[in-house]
Amino acid sequence: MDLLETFLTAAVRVATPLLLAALGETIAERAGVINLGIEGAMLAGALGAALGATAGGPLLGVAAATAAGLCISLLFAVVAVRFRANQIITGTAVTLAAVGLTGAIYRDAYGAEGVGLSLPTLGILPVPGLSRIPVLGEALFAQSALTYAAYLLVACCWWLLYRTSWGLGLRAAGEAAEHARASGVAVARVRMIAVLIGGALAGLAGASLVLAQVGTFAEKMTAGRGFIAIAIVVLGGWHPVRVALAALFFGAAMALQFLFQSFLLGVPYQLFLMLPYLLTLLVLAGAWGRTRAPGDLGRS
Amino acid sequence: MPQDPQLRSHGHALRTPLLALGIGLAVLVLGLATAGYPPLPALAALWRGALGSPDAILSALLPRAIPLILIGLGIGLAFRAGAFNIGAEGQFYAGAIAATWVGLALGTWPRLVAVPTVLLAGFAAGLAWAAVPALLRVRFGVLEVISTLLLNFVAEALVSWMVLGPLQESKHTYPQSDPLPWAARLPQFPGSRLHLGLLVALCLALALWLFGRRTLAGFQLRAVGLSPAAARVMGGVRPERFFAAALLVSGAFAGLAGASEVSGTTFALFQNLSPGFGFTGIAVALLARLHPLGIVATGLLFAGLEAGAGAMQRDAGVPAVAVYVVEAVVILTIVLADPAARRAGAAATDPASR
Amino acid sequence: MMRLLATTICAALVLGSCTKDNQTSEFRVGLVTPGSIADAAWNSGAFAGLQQIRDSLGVAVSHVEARTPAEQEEALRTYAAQGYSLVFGHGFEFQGSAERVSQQFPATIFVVTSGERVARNVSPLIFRLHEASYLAGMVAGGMSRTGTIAFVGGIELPPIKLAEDAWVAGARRMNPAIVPRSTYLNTFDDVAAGREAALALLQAGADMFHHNADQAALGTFQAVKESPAAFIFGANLDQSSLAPERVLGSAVIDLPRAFLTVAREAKAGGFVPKVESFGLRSGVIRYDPNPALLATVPAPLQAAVSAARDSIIAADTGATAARPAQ
Amino acid sequence: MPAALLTLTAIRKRYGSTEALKGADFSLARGEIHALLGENGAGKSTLMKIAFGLVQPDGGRILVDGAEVIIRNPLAARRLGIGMVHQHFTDIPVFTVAENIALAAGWPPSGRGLRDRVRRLAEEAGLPLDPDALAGELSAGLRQRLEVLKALAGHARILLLDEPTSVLPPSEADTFLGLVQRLRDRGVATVLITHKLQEALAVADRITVLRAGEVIQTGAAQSERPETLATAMLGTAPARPAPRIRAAVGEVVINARDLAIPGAAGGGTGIRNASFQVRAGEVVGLAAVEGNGQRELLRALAGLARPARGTIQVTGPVSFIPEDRTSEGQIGELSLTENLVLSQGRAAPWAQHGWLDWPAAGRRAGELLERFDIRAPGPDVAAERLSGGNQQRQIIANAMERRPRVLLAENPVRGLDLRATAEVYDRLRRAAAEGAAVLVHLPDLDDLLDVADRILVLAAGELIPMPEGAGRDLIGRTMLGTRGQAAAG
Repeated sequence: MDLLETFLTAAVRVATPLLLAALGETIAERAGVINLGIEGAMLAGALGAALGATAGGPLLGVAAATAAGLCISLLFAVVAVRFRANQIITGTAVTLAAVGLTGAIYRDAYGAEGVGLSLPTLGILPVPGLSRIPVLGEALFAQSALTYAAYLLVACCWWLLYRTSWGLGLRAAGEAAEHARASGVAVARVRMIAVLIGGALAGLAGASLVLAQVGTFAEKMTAGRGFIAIAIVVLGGWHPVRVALAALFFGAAMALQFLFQSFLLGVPYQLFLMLPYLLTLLVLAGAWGRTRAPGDLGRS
Repeated sequence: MPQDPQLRSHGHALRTPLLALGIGLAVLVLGLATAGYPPLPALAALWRGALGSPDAILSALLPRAIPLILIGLGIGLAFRAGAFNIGAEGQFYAGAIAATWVGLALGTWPRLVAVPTVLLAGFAAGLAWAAVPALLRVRFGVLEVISTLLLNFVAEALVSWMVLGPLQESKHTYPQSDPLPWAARLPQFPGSRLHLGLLVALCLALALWLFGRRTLAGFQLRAVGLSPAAARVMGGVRPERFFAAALLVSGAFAGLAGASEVSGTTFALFQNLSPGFGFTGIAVALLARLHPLGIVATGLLFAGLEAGAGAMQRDAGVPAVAVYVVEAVVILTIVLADPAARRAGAAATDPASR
Repeated sequence: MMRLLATTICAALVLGSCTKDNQTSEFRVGLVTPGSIADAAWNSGAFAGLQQIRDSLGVAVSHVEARTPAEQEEALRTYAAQGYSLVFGHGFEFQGSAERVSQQFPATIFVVTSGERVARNVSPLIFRLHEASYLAGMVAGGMSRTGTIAFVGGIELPPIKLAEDAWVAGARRMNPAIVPRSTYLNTFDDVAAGREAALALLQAGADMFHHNADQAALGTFQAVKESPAAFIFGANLDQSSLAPERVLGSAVIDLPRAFLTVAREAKAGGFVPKVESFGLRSGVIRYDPNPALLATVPAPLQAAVSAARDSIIAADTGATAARPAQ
Repeated sequence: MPAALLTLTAIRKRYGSTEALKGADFSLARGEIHALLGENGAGKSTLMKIAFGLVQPDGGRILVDGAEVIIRNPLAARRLGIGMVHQHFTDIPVFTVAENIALAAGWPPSGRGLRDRVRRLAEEAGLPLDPDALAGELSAGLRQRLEVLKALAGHARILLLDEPTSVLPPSEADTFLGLVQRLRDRGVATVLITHKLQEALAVADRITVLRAGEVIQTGAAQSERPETLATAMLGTAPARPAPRIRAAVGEVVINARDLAIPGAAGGGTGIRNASFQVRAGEVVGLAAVEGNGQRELLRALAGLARPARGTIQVTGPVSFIPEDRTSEGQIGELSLTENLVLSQGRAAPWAQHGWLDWPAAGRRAGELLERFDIRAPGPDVAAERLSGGNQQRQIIANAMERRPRVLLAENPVRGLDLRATAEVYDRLRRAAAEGAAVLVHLPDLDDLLDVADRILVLAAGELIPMPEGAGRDLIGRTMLGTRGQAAAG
């Protein structure tokens, strides 16, 4: 495996949890809800994955992670959608609650001093044939099942948003809630479901972090990836396919950072840490700055 | 005399935060009981840590409140104008970096000049850091919610670079700056950790309150936040100017908080200077319904909660993570129980601000 | 609003002076950690030490987690104000704040783990973990097939940098042509970063790993476990159990033992602040090979490591050097 | 008489302290156009929103085809064959025509199939419309057409039209009413909500008059006369227009030369070329079909937009009354005093060096309540708690408080009842009499002819002055003049 392939493989691997969370957030934001609680849902998903995998293997871990993400986002949905509280503040509080709860449950389940959990993971599943494609094959098609799930979900999200009447209603709810209501869209219910889908996907993102990437759990291990996912949604212009590309871009930037450190010395690595964010800002200010946010985004 | 609508229902304004605090504590007690910790000693410890002794007040509660109040004041101002600044964390670090830089260079200056210069440096750096999202919003239409969030990550990387690079202490071993010279340090209240930053914060709160209540510009700023279109058409003001100015000043306040933290509390730059002030600051501001004097009270409330949480760990063995849950419950209860807080946010999150 | 505030503060002051802290003369020990004690490494080791003090000496103990410099100073100060006799600040970052607080509370002994300076009642506790890392480096240098070794650090702190340098020096001793690589994660929390760093280092040809990144290193272990020909050396605790097939050994700090030593001395009275420096000689620092993999290490290499350990112990005069030479 | 298609019996609805409907009865027969006539606030819209499931009644029964139904939401209404066209456009501007129709009809929005379906629907209804056009970029007439298509999309048998012509110019309104008659001939029963007597008399088979939440009368259209209908609507005989005060025309206070102003985002032609003058003491009417640049012109004169080319000279204080009362004319959350302070800015006596003297402002606001007959509990009450008419009085009071030399009014009577409308016109004339130059735009050409001394027509970005005494027909034709698209579509 040459350097380029390693880099691309790492980029896709690092991008997977970001992509899963960003897809979920895309759906929620397209329905008009900005959910900063996905950082918390992702963390809950990570812990759920750890607990589930401990109890019954990786598949149960994936299921438990999805359920945990769902639970956290249900809290958000009830407060921010049902009771129409401010979305930003609710999201912040929900993330805070998730940090506290996961910490408490983790310490309760595995002991206050922590253990180096070593969990059964989802192995690499090379797709026969496709993974042999030069340069890109390995990166795209020798990954864990959750990465393939993410590819599939990109298509699903696109189909859901642009090819179903439910998706049409969802986009209408995000663009102009009042008008959507007049056209017969049950805005609150649509938003509720969109948030729950987003939470489930964030939970899945946590699962991919734990079960496909590191095989262990640690407190606060999501380390801001939920917030990064929100940046990715913006960079991707609220469109599933472009969001996928944006997630890959962020994944590549993060992977590049490690690669640079292991090969180059003396360059402040913090510059690489800043890079994706600065680039996103530049891109937003430039050509894609014209990408419109959903008209009613953030308005409860 | 027509009343300031923010003060119209005096009793009511206090009821919700107190209710929320009560519910938050109730949840805490329930959680503690289920987790097997005796709740009463824990609550006693909470009280002791926050308000239980003059020392707790002077060295734990008040010093913790200073950055929260300063940041809360800035965020409150920005939200009033409809600018959703969630980048106070980054602006705080920008201020801290600048204050350290300037403070280290001023060792020979008289303290009376050096300290204000240090604070001013933090103020200016926070302002400059907030100028980026302001410019992006006004010139390119980039939502400030996103740009301020992104800049937080950049600031974190920047401070990490600073303490390992240009601002690292002279032996180049520890990831921190050299300690600030005495001349650049905010005077402390003898025998305690309380520093003069509190006075600065209180004066600014008072000034902001007067600004909002008694000046035309302050009133116009609120109008811009409520309805940029009406403020433009009826009031003849330029909403984007108020919007940008509020964002800048709010960044400056966060920068000032960073400077006061370095100059009054830690005396050196560290990369983990903030435990998330920028996000707690949002809660502080919203909880007070963006009212400057209310922000002083809610800043103290959150400082008390966190100081008390330390005592709960120390004296009752309650895990540190419990306090996150309490804070979350308090915030959620308030946004649920208080339609005004809900609306304050709604106006602020309106990304269109047309 | 202001009036309410003023009333509350006044009331609190009055109440506060009534409920004065019970400043008993009882010997109590406090610990302030800079991170979660659930990290299975640096902080959990300190917590284990605290519990050992409680169990062995039968004294009251208390722990607080404080993540920012401001909170850390507040925590030290509050323990002192409550009359604790001995307070551990668990990390170099406590040095400055301990010195400031100690001036106001001369009756309390402050121990700064990985600290650097002695003050009247401030005592740094230095762990020369690098002595063990050096031995680990020797094993790595002797065992590496690719001639490339890797180090994953959390944040570039002095003790961590020292360990890295010693690890490289040890490896060079066995193989002067060795190529050292390293990565700093800028976090101790992000497990995924620990794994990605390791994968990049594997690509760079490394087959021997060492770390000092606390819980973020859990990801490094995972990466090594999945790579057929790579081995890793644990840090702080005996981490053989994390990957029994792949951990050749661990550079261990026996934090409980060190904490207990200090606490026992302090409780007995007559504690003289000094640099408490623990190396291989003290037994607090050890290189613990993984018994399961001992057979894979050639006997001459094992002998060389033993000899190196003995000579380090012999060179340690027991004098309390302020800092090991860099 | 055959069973009615839609019957509403004893419908009651209360909003807070106001009773919007006090047991209203209404029935729609198969194949009829039934006009629902009433003043603003009479409860017409609420009644129809109840029939469409947008509002839940507090009491009463709804029958469709003689069977009692509960209509929980618009979806349920659509299933019963009910479609509605709202007073304001309810499309999603960034969606295409096809997507908007799919949204309303519950069709899956998939590519070609949808486009064909939409095209077929448009042809069947006789309302051709490009399925791929963005709704936000359509002209007002075409956008209204889209609204009707949306309502018809679910095989609607019952069409509820809420003041459908209020957004259309006279000729397009006539076209539209013709369309409604054609739909009747195809078996679609229609409720036409309106406050225009002539419109009801022209197309309706039956007319029901609603006043203050109660049905006053209902009967066949042929047997109704305008006078009796008006009395039924208003409760008293209609107010006579105030005698016109003719002011002495003075110096030029607005002087515009070779103006070019780009159109606002989302459609509109903007101004390509306009030169004109307005003198003190005259009321000049600005006649234009929606989106022909009147909005841009008034805003440029008010100093809110910068022309791309040309010069504007305006003398003295300028007051501007925007069309949208709630979003631009005032801030509902603020008190009357605060809205006054906002509108006066730094020139006011209570704003010395940027410091505000609230008591002084409050006293002045109190005086204005009296002078302009604003019915409010006091100057400290939030503006949003006032009725529409009183809100408009307050906005005019604030505008007049500046002692304007130039008064610009953009449809200042939107949503007002007849009495309030007459009062606004009177205020405009009085402002002119006091020496201001008044430039007013009204969508209703008849009203504009009533209130204005002379007319300027804006069409396709050109400004065309009308000779004094120009008739309705000439002006109407000029308004559409070069702009063929609106008529032909």
